[in-house]
Amino acid sequence: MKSAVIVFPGSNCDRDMAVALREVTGRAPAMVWHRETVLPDVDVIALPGGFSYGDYLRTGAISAQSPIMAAVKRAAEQGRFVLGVCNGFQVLTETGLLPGALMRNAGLDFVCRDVPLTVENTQTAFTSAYKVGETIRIPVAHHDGNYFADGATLDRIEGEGRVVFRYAEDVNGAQRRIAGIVNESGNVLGMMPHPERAIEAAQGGTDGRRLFEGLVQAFVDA
Amino acid sequence: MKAKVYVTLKNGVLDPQGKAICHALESLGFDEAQDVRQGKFIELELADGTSEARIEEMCRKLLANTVIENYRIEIA
Amino acid sequence: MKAKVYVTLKNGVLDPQGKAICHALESLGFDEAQDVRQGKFIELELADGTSEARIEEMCRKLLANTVIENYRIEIA
Amino acid sequence: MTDIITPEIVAEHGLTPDEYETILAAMGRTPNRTELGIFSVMWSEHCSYKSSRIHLKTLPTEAPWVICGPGENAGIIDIGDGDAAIFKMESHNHPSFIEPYQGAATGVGGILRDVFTMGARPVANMNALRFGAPDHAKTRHLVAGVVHGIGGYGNCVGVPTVGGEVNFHPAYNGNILVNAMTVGVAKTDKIFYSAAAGIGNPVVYVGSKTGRDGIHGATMASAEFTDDSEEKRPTVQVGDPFTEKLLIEACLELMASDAIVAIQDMGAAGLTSSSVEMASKGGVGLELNLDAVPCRETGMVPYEMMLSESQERMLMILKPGREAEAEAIFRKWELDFAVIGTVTETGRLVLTFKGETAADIPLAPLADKAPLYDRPHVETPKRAPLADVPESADLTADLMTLVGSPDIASRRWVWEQYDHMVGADTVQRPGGDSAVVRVHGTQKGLAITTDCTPRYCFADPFEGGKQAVAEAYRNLSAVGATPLAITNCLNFGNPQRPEIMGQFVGCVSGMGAASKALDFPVVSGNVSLYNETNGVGILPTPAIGGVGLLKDYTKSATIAFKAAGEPIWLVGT
Ligand SMILES: Nc1ncnc2c1ncn2[C@@H]1O[C@H](COP(=O)(O)OP(=O)(O)O)[C@@H](O)[C@H]1O
Repeated sequence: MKSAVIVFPGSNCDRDMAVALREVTGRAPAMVWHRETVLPDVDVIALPGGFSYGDYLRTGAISAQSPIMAAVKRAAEQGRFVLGVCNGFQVLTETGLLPGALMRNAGLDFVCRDVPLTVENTQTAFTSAYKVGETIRIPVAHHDGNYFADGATLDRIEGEGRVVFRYAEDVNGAQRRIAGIVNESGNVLGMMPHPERAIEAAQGGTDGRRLFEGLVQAFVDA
Repeated sequence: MKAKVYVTLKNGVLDPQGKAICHALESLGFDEAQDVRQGKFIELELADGTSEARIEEMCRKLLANTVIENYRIEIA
Repeated sequence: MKAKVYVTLKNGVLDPQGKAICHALESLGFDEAQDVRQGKFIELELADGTSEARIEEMCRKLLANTVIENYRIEIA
Repeated sequence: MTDIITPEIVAEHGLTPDEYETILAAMGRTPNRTELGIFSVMWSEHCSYKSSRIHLKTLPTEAPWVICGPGENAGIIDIGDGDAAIFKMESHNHPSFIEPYQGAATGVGGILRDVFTMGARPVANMNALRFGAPDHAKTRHLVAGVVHGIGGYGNCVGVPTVGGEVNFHPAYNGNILVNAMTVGVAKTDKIFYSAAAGIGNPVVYVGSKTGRDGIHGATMASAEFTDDSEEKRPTVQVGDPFTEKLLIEACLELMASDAIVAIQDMGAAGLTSSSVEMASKGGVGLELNLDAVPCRETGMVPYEMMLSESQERMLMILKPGREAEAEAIFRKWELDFAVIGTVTETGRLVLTFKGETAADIPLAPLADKAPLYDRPHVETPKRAPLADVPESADLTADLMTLVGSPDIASRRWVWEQYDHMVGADTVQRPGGDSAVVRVHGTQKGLAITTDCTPRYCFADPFEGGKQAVAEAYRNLSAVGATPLAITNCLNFGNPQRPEIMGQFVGCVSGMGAASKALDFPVVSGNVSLYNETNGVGILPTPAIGGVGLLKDYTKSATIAFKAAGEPIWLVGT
């Protein structure tokens, strides 16, 4: 499985994401600067966490307009896998690849800690290594992770099984405790928790590792 | 020329910041505060002759997220 | 009653947000954008008869950080 | 250059009449206002350490593993395999009291720059905070602002904030302490220093533009507060962590080449302190063309440019002909880049502006020959021993009182607001005796702690100074690390009062004694004096930041009891 990590000005989990991808897939991802207009030939594109453009104006808003995002959009339409974590999730909603928006945490404070997540759907490549209903622990670290969409959208994505991770407790005020969603075809995942921070025991847990392993498996199976 | 853009949350979108401000006002003894909504106020310094349509485009493309926000433009 | 409060950075105070927005507008091809300053726009729903002096007090105590910000009140 | 310098102007610049006489002698003429401003910041307590230097000299600073002790932007120790740890702690007390969010945020930004300017990637931040009484009217606002500011900056630049300490005491009601520490990792053969060299080499300015921010911040940090200081509020510096993040990446990218001769961040007194220090360390002169300085506002004059404390800026000397390559990197990261001068052999700092000489000062008196004071000090009288504590009537109740007290209660509400995991190398999170961050790609771990118990220092400065160092040593040992070296931030009241100076001297000699006994040298540090409001000083607070090394981070010991039924041992005396 070949992967790429997009680097925006102010991304700060890009290197962490690269380490996780290298650990699990056995090959280093291509690091792609946001000014590029073409993507290398890869299977998985990761949008990392951080504070791209300082989170100024709105989180993810300025990055969503980066030249590379047009290429990411096309790749997503062609069915390539796109994983947006934290700021990457915010960029995906701002780009329109995923519905809804991420607002300031209800408690207004930045929150960094391990949180319990329920895996709601294991029919995606990202979640195939988990069991439905399983509770996993993955760290969050964000100021704007409060997921918002209007009622109709929420009902629709719930009905289509597109809510794949849900907080097992209230973390940031997100509607219906949504922590991660996929697009209609299931090849684009946005999530606030950081799976790349939970890939080896020294980090305090390994529950994030299976997300990457699931992706690798999808290519073995294919 | 100058233009002002006001970006506000749509009705029905929860405003955690506004709520927190309202709460803080109450705890400071400002019982008159009943509800607070916080938006953005963006002042643009533009090349003379920039059309309103063009500013609209800036709003739609960048300054506001129309999933959750409304905007209003005022040309000074 | 409603009141609107506009909070803006004082002159000379660095506005990293405004800078980033201006830069983003330029890279989107909006070359007309010469400078951007971002402020806050706060809409208050208040008990009828709240005096302007009282709103001023809210601004000074909470809504604006008078070390770096100015505020302006508009009563609707 | 015909400014009239009155005694009032001299006093406004925080210079004594004697100091002004020394300036006249050094210049051989009346300085103009720009020159006076430059002297005033270089000779401020903050930059010159004029009250503290002779005492700091007594601290032990050497060990076989010390690569660079005090005197550079940060201290450097060897951690084996060609790796070095670079660290320092610094105060941002006065700005944080005036504007807690921005004050604390820019404090973090400043200490980060001290570390990455030496070639290190910052891997951990720490903070040591002291606030007034929890029920004091201002405390809540200050605590919230400072914690948000530290998080706002550290989280955005992507350096994990892995620990710190928080104390409350009425002595800090009018003068809080915000001390921030950064630890970075570099290769021992890729360390950058600040001494300018190479006559004719270009002097390059990078980072953000210069505005009228915080002019006279350094002199403010060296003056006491009165009630109207809050009203004066010079333009507060606003931090831009986004730009800092770009600056870190751009500097590290350029540092991977061999284009840089010397580099220094623009800290307090920005362009002045960086250019003067770089030139005087290198024994050369500098000529700067101020027309080339990137300015944020129109109409800025040399006085303002030289004294501005705008954040996120660096000064570099490049090898000749490498400007284009460096510029390309900074442009890619969307930062300002300007060649603003050249290295000269004159031993003078010469500034030109609009075709005229705006300042021409011999460097020696500015830096090496800055005033030094041996301020009178009296020893702190021995306190009467405390009376015996009556036997507890209800141990559970007493335990609850202790656990619930503001100084002991859990700090989870603080560290959860800091991203303490970014980098994915944090192997011991906040909550234990020391944080542990592994050295990326190796089995090694760096243990980091900050410690001080100000009430001990108040009761007995010498013993309190010793205790702070010993506690840092214990906290590092407790996670299984070998303690290697310390940095410090010495926060005290007005040094012109002999009893305060006595506290300072006592604490420094206690620290020195413990460092020596433990082979735990001081490699960097910072002094913050005049922490007083209306003549009431803070508790003497020599905050210690300790760093230790674990050969194998997987063997680090944690604080939690692991299983029921296991024996509990009490060791020590
Ligand atoms: N300002 C702070 N920022 C981050 N972590 C903090 C802060 N204050 C305290 N902590 C963390 O809380 C824990 C307990 O702190 P403290 O009570 O000072 O410990 P001790 O007294 O045992 O040295 C430590 O792990 C420390 O790093």
